[in-house]
Amino acid sequence: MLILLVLACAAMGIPLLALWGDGRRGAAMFIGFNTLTLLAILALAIQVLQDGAFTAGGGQFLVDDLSIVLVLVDGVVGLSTAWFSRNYMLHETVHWSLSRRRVRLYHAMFQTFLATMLLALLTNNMGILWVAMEGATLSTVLLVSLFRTAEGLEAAWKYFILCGVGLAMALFGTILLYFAAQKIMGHGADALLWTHLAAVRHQLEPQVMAIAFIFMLVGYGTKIGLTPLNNWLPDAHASGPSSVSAVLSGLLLNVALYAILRAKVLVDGALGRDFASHLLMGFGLLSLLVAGFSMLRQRDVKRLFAYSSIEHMGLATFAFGIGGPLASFAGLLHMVSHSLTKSSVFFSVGQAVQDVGSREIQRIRGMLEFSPLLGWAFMLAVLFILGMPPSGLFLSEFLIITSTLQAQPWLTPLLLLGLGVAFAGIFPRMQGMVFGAHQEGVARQSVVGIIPVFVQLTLVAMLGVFIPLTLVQWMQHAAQLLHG
Amino acid sequence: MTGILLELAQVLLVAFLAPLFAGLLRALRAILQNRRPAGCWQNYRDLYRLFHKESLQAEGTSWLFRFAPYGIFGAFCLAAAIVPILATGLPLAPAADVIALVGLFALARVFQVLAAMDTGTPFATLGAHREMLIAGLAEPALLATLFTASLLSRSTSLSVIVAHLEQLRFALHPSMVFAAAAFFIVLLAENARIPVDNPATHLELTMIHEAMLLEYSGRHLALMEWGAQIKLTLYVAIGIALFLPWGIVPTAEVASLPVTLPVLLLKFAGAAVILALIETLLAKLRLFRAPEFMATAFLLGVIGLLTFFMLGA
Amino acid sequence: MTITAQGLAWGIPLLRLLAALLLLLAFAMLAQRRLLTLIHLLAWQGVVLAAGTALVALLTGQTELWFSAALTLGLKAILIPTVLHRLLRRLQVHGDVEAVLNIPLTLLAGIALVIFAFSLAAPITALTGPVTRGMVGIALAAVLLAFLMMITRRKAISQVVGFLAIDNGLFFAATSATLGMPMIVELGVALDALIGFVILGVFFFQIRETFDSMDLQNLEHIREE
Amino acid sequence: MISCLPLDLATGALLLWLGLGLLGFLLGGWPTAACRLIFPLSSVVALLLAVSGFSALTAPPDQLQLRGPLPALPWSFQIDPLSGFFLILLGLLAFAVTLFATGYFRALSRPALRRLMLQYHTFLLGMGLVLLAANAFTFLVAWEIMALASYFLVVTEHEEAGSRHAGFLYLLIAHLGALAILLGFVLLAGAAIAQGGPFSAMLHAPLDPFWASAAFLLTFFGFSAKAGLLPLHIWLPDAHPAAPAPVSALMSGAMLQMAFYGMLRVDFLFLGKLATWWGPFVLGVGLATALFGVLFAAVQTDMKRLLAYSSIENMGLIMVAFGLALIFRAHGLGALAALALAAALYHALNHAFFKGLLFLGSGSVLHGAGSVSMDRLGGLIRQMPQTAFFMLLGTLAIAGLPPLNGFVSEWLLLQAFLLSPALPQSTLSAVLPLAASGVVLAVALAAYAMVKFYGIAFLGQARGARHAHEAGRWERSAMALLSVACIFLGLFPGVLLNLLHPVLQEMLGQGFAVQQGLWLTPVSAQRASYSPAIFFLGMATALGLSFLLIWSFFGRPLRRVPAWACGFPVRTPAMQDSSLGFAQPLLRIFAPLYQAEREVDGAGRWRMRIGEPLYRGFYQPLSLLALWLSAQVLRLQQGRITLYLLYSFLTLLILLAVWR
Repeated sequence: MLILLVLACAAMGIPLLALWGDGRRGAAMFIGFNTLTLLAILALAIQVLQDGAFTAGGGQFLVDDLSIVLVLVDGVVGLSTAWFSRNYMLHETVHWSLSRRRVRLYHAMFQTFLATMLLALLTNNMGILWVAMEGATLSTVLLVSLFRTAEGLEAAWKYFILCGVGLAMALFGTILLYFAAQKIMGHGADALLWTHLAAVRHQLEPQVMAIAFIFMLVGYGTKIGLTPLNNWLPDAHASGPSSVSAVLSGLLLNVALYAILRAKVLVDGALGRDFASHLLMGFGLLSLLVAGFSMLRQRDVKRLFAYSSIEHMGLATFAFGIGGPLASFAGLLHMVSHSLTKSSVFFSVGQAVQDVGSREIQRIRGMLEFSPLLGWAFMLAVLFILGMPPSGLFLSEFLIITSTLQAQPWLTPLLLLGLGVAFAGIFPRMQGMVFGAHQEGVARQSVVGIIPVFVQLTLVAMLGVFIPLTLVQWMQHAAQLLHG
Repeated sequence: MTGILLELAQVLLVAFLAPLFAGLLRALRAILQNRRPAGCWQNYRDLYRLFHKESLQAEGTSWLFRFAPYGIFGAFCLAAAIVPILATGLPLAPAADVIALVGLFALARVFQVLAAMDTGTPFATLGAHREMLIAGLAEPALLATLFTASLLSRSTSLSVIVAHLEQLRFALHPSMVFAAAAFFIVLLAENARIPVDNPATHLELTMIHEAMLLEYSGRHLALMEWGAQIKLTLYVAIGIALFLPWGIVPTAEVASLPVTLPVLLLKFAGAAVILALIETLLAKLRLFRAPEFMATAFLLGVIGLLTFFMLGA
Repeated sequence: MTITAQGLAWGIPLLRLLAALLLLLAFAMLAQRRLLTLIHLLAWQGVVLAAGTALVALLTGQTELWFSAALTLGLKAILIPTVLHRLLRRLQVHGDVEAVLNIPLTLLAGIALVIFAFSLAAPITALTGPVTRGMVGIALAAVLLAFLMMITRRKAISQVVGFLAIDNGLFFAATSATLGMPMIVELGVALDALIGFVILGVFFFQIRETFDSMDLQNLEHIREE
Repeated sequence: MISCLPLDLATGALLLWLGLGLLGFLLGGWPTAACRLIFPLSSVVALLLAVSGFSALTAPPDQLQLRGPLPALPWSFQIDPLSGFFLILLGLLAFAVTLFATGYFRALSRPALRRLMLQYHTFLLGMGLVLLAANAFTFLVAWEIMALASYFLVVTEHEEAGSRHAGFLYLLIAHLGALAILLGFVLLAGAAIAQGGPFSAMLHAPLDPFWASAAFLLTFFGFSAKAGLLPLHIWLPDAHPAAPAPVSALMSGAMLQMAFYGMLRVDFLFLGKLATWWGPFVLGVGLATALFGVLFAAVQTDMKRLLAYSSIENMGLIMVAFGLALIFRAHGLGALAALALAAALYHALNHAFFKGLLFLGSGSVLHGAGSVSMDRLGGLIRQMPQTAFFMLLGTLAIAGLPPLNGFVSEWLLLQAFLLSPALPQSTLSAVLPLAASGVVLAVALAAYAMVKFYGIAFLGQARGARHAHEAGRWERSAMALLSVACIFLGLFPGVLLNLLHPVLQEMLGQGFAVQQGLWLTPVSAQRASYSPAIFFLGMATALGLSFLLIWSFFGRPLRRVPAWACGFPVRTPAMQDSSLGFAQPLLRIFAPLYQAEREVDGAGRWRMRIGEPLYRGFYQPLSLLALWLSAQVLRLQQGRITLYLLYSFLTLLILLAVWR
């Protein structure tokens, strides 16, 4: 029942925001709804804590150890994004002189996006999962092009077409999945229910499942931003509002990866582990390397961190490809820490960009000087993203490298190359932005908006120093689940 | 007791015969170059005169400038107490082995160089860095030769080495031949002799050792000169100890001193002759050829080591 | 679900025929230069799709398939094409669709794709029931052809058409290959298609008012140098 | 009770440091108060740490575990003689340096001071944690904390792009090193690592030769990135001068030794069985590093930069001794290995003291004379006599001159070298003495470099900065402490060597003969003996006697006269050697190495620029390659949507074709 409550909390915001969601009131409502959602999610988590995984709505909805973790992250990031978005959008509204309609659109679409994310995580139906992903895409398209700049339009168009086509492929994969499932479960509504599929996954037709998984991989992989399907990602991140970039990196990529993981469990049952894990390792490593090298020449700060998202998603994908309870655990931890950290990065970057009035790394200087707190927030977030202790990413990378050296010793050099290059790409730019003397014409604004950064970074640090036992158990069970 | 007496005797002997040895060398050179020698005792007269002169201190020099002469002199006196010249196994000998001995010379040199730089005059600093360079290249060569000896005798304590080399009578080691050659070059270089440096010239552009003394006068200069003479004598003494050790008796056998002492003096005289010959026959090298010269010394020392390992002797 | 004997007797060949038509239309689109005809072809594909769905519904007697057939007809055969038509006129986009690749080559590639799709689907086809034999292959071929068309066209609208054609291929797979997805999924998919289409419309005007042209070159500025 | 004392003491000290750091961050608003309160306290804490180290030498090893991020991955700490020794090093050095800091940082601006307080103590904390860490995870976290904190300290003057670049280079190399270390640990401990397998589980890890060598190479690479060995030294000459003096002192004196600590633990304790080629390899790298470092130290014009290069040289020497120990150990010559290792450890401690002293001194020079560029200094011995005196001691010590401490470790090292005939491999034992003479060359050149360092900066006439003032009380007392330490270690080596015994026991299972009294006889009195105390007394008496005699006979007051300018009418400071002029012979001899090029500066004067060969030869090409690759990669992202569609299309087809 709580599942429905969560979804309801998220969904009921949509029409209200669409109607009255402009100005300060809209921002307040936005925050309010997300607070409600978060509370509902916490309640849900407590229930899961008490009596484990369970389904609802006639098996249509499912919450288990895998999804609850990501749902929690969704709730937290959603709320902090809402908080950040308040000041941010007030500033943007003035700067771009957005009409009230546009602001309403923004809030409504944002809420839709968050709702669909939750739906994707909480549904038990692979078809609905697809529907939710598509919904999330559509709702973010208009957010990316919110400012109606040529750049924004172009980015949004690419995002729309590429992800649309990608998701079409994913749909084909889903259809094939259903096609395979039919053979065993017969024609019917629950032939797409993940729990049922998982129960019979060993009997699913291998050839069909192979093709189905490839289609889903290409489809959802486009949304994860796996190379070479990632071309939409930097553009969309760069052109949209920073709040949107934050959730794109922080939530959307995670959910896409989540979809693939669900599919992986099934295909593992049908064709054994190697098939999926080789694909995931290949894509992950490729993305890691390509993204790493792409960062060496970035001039645009938001693009820079968009690539870093690709890199981290690649790393997580790689981890799941390595497989085994340890690596899968590490992958999950990586997903969680990454979405918390990366969204913080985008919050601080967004504010810095507003203060300086440019996305060019060259023009952003001396943040510590013109806004110390912002500078610290940004620096810490970036150091965390780079996997410096006590970040949770340090732990996850530690575990990933460890298990890689155990499972695939000869891939570790590539892994380290990717990490090293990424470091060399991001760090000096961060230095230039944080240190030194700032240029004149900087409009410093209050740092209330980036309070969530500190909250989230504290959480990430906690993930690196002392993970609560329940969380550990959830993630371990989830790892077991993925490991099959 | 005898040991301590012998120790004192040796130090005093070296200290007071060093000018004589240096003077002898000068005289021989003069003769070989068809000049009228000033006589072996000239150095004593010089020192006497210098000691009685007033000594000046250049403006802007610090306590280092005044301290250096005594420090250097003290260092060489200590060295004189360690090198087995009259006898092996002197009480102070174990306090410093060959390595420490080289370190001691280095210490003296550093003081001299620092004192020179303290004056801050162009030529003093010129001499200073030249000196450091030559020494820096000479030290490894010197240690290489000493290593050869100490590998032979499984010890780095000079008097043990001497005792050991004495054991095996006229069995001349091939490795020691190379070592000897290397040591000889080092001796020339370290004591500012031709072909590396010319003790007799004050031609600024080529001088090394003298350049550092330019600011010294009176008793300080006397001490410096005296120290240099002692250093020369010590080097010769070390050479003798390493390559013709026969006649250096253990402290216990002081009785045989009357016999060995003349032999020792003879050896010194011989060394003086050889040095004089070399210095007349060779020409002064251009300064930047000096490193190559030292490199040959280093090479010879290394070859000595290698031959030790190849031939096991 | 059971299919009656006479149903097998005349129904299956008919379904095959429709499948063939779909593929043919896909080829036609690939070959087509003019935008207007492109849209007509799309509409016809929608019709075929609807017919196929209806046929399956008839054969298997699932009532909800009738509904989805109607939906398809309304959405894919009538609504979307007409709206596209309108847009075309409103935005004064006319003339030819200059392809990146010249048509014969494209067709050759298309044929290769079809062969590839069939060879891919062969093992699956072997193990499908009598009704759906070969359908997966055809659907896959249709999808790939549409994809190829998107790659080889330069105008935003033609890309959208290709996108919709992919959608059609998927629908065909969903209905005739799997004899209909679960209703809820069908609904969701249809809803998404609708929203997507609306957003497309919004886009066209935005693009139009920003670049006053529907040519894709305007949308190729963001790049790494 | 007494057995568990050391670890508690050490951890307590670290916690106190953390607390003091935070307190300092809060009190930063009142600079003088903060400095006067925090730094003296934390130097006392440093003493505590040293005490814990001393007691750890004798106490049995001790463990401590805390719940880590995962229940299976605890934070675990331990203390044993090895870490004890390095704790002593850290504690004593930190004690003096922090006292110095009390006076040194008064002038800092408030926000800068706040940051510094926090980062400085975090740095100390990090180093302490590295020494106490007892499993790979804890170790790496501590390692990264140390690197990060020191990075922030390096970029304290972050306005200069130069120091930022130095910091970046430093952190990048440190990061890569950390990754390599991690890999090495994983090879050593296998899957246990993720379960927080303690170091004790890694002892004598059973590995087949190939993987053992891999682990050795990886860890060696990782640690040498921190130790600044060739070719990973590139960050060091930039980073150390960029940091404030006390930090440079800590980085050079203590942090570099953390790398040595890691090598010791891994190679002797984890990889119990050594391959025969490791020793020569390490020795070769060490020797190359030492010669390289000293050759470049000799031609520097900046005091701190010179010292940084000399740190490289000293790490090289330590590595030579370490490599020698590895060789002996690999051939089962425990006693000789003990001797070599003792030399290495002794030198590590020496280096901590005299290098710390010299860096602190150059800090006082920076404050007193306003510059550390030797071409602006000169004659400081008159304006800052006490500092000059301490620096003289430091210079003599680092130049390896008896009877100071630098000479002792050098002496031990050479003794170890001379024992090489005991080795079965004749070729190896033939090569080793050559290495020995290489070491001597390095030391002799070090004397050259350090004489230049002292002579140019403190002697002669002032070049640029005419007015200088003596360092403050705190500074001088700190330098005095370190000088005393240098003298003590120089005159009474037996004390420390006996202390080292348990460490050697732990590493090699045997130490060497206990030293009694003032005598230093590593093997036997017959073999070799050295008694710095007697040595010193002898020299002192000779000196004193000669002085007394000469003074009593010929003693007459000195007369001050202007120095003779070799016939030139005037005598200007410019007529002295410049710092490069002093090194000119070396520049000429090793010209190809230096790639020295002359350029005319604004005032139309010739200036000589020294290039870093490895930077041009290796690092620049590397970065260019990376940039080229990134350019190639970015071609993927060139804007045309149809192309992007093509990518995914092809991806799909290929996957289908290959994997169905």
